[in-house]
Amino acid sequence: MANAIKRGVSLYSYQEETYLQKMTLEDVIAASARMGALGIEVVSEQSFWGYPAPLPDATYDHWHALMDKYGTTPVCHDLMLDYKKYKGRLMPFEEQVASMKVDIAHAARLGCPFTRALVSISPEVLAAVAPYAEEKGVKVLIEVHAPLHFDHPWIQRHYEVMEKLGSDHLGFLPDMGIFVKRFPRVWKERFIRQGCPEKVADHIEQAYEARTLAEYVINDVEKMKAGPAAMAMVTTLRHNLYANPRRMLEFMHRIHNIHAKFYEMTADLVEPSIPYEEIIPVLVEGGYQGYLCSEYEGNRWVEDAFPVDSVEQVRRQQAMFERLLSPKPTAHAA
Amino acid sequence: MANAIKRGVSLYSYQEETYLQKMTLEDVIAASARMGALGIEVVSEQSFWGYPAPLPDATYDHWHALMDKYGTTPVCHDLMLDYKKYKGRLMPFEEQVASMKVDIAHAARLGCPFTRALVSISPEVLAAVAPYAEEKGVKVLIEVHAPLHFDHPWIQRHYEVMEKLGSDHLGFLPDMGIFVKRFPRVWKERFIRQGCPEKVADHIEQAYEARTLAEYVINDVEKMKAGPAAMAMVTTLRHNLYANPRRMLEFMHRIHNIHAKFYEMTADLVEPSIPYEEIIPVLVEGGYQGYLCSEYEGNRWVEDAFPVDSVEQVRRQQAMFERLLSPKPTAHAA
Amino acid sequence: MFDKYMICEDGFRNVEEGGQVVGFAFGARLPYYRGLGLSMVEEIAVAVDGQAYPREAIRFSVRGRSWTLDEMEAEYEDRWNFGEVAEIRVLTPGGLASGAHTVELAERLRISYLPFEPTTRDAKTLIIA
Amino acid sequence: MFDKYMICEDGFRNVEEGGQVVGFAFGARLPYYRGLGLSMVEEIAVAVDGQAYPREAIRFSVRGRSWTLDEMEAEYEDRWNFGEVAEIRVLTPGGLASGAHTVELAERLRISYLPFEPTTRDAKTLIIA
Ligand SMILES: [Mn+2]
Ligand SMILES: [Mn+2]
Repeated sequence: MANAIKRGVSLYSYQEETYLQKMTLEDVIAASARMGALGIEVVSEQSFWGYPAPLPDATYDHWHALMDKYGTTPVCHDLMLDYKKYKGRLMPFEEQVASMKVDIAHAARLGCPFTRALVSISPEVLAAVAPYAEEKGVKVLIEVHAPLHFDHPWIQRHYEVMEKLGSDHLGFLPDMGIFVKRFPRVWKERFIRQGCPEKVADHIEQAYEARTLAEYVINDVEKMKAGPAAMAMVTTLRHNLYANPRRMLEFMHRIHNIHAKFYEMTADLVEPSIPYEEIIPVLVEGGYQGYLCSEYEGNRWVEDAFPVDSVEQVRRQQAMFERLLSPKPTAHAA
Repeated sequence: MANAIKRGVSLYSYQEETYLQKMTLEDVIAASARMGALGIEVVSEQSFWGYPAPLPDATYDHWHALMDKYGTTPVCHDLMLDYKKYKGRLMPFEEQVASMKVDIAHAARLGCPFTRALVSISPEVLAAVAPYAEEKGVKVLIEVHAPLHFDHPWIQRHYEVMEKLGSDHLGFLPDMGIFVKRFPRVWKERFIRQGCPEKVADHIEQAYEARTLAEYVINDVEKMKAGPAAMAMVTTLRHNLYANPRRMLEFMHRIHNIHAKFYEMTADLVEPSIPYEEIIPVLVEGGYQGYLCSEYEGNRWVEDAFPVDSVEQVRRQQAMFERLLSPKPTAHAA
Repeated sequence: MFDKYMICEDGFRNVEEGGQVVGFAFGARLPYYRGLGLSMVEEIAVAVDGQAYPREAIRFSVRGRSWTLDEMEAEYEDRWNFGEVAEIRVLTPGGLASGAHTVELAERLRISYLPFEPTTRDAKTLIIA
Repeated sequence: MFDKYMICEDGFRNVEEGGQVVGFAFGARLPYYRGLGLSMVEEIAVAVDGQAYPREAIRFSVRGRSWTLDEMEAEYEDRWNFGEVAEIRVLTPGGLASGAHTVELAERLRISYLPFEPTTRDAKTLIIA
């Protein structure tokens, strides 16, 4: 089936190398371009030192020069609204709106058509910034992230507000971490290294795959008295889920960007926990034409014991996407 | 819009009067018939002393005589599979299957086309009893109850197993408690009586209505150090939700009975927390032709301070249903 | 639910056997919307005037049969029916003095569909004649 | 994440002022995938060889500016950038003895989208020359 889905990457994927200053902004963009991940998403507080303080013009010039040099396209700036900036009180509404506007203007200067907003931002703040977002040509996208999903009451509330407002500059950015079908192997292995008995880890993994209610599994494991690592492992069941990918279909008119979350890509190009081979056909069916931005989040699960190689991990996911996005040859009997 | 939805009641609604032996089985059936709630659902362990031990023939004869006398129709037997009967180990699979078969045979003897199964029953046990259910002409319906909802991974798993098996004798029984749109007043008032400060209770009520994520509200209230009743009130947010009633539409072919859960019916015939005026049109749209069985669960919220009058509460809900189910006159401008 | 009905107002009395007061008794119900097989009653705890009695001192009876709490956990046939008043007997030589006492009752039930075992409590002031 | 990078291997030293050893210092990073405004750093707790130092003894510096933890909570402009090595100074007259020490660091951050304030810890054995 033909499709217009494009490949991109969130530079979040290279957080390990960026944090340790092993790779520069140019290095990670160059690496992405080499893999054919030509859409670039950026967590600006990670990639631009000092942001959200005003950045020098040179920073923007450098960004655009990199895009030209590597043939990449700006896709999305991930914003973080720090509404708990002041201890003991929430940031006033107008200040929240002003903070969002800084991000929208920054996204526009980067050339990003989208900015990612976190789900905890209030629908009223989003509504208040929608006119500015339209003016700047930037769509503000709420990230639908585990443990939420498209049917969660809070996401429904966001949707109702968007529909009522009627703005096409508000929308959603689903994070594919809402489709964790099998317990990630790298999580399990880390909990075992931290002291979770293997048998208990197996039990939790199987219960997750059987989609047993989290509270039952937690209760089981509490009774096993298997220690804090076992409890830490089992309580991840409260915050992770396999939602139904088909749920995205009815929101497709508001889905403009996607975080292709992954925890591990094996050498034979498989993500053992998130079934992209089931997710991508749904996106194709829904006529999705945006980017699938790789979002590697495995480093925190292996960093205690293994070297992190974010570039290789992203490369593998991109190779998987290349295969899954290719038009399938018509089947002929041999 | 014309519809074929029928009115019924679960005798669970009269649990207070039954427990205290203030009303007999005949009394509650007679009261239901008087309200026009002609479909009768029964929690057999509540209404038939000794059940699931074998009941004398006279019990079944009496039941059918009551149905004849009051013009009522048996709808559903609510089963409880006690798979934790043995301390420290689960009931063996074959014994679970045998236990379910006792319930299915009992439902058949009562003349109930349906038996309600709890969500915690494993899909494999359901699959194993499906042939017997077909033989007995009884459909086994998993109750979709808060905090679950139709998009929960565990319900999806049940659905997948049903579809794969292809049996039309397995299905769902949604409990309308998955559509709690506003925090029930009777809950709030009880928590206030137990010592929750009114301001805190107002905050929780408003946060629920805004569908704020439970964990945020819980964290807020923890910081208020408002005592155990406040914590008890706020943690109800983890287990209650307003799911989207439209989600039922795609499962309508497997929905055969409904628990019309309610916590309070006011004197002017309103359920302040569950919006039946939004739910019923969805059922009509989906072509639902089964019963709406009143399920009053307010007694536990008022019993500490007020007399319980289950019959009056059910009567009010039935009167509301009568209005909501009547064909609407075509609107004409005056 | 039904918390306030767990301890019955009637039936609070000293129990005599062979001319000796061997303990006291009162009526009790389940705080639950159905009956429950006896093997799923994990604990029945009684305290009077703040003094808790040991598990071994408790006897549970319905319809003329009686169990210790340990025996009850291995009873897979009989049930505590919905709303049924059981007799809870507490073995304590001499029983209780005449007059008013604060009776506290806690019942812990193993309910298959719950991921934990809930304990429900009631307390009442009752009088030994 | 980045827990093991919180305490930097380099930069552990005694601090002299006016010829007196007034404390010790080491480099530290945020255990977070982005930078954070200083007002959202709720706690930086240091213990050496099992001995915890009081909050008042801690000083935080980046790019030549320095704050107490209380001052930091009221600093709404400056930030601790992603991966940036700050200097944590602990005021304790005489500093630490030469040799190996076990340094423990805990950072508690107020992150707007989290319903709780996470504390992340690191511990390393470092040497005072
Ligand atoms: Mn994401
Ligand atoms: Mn129900």
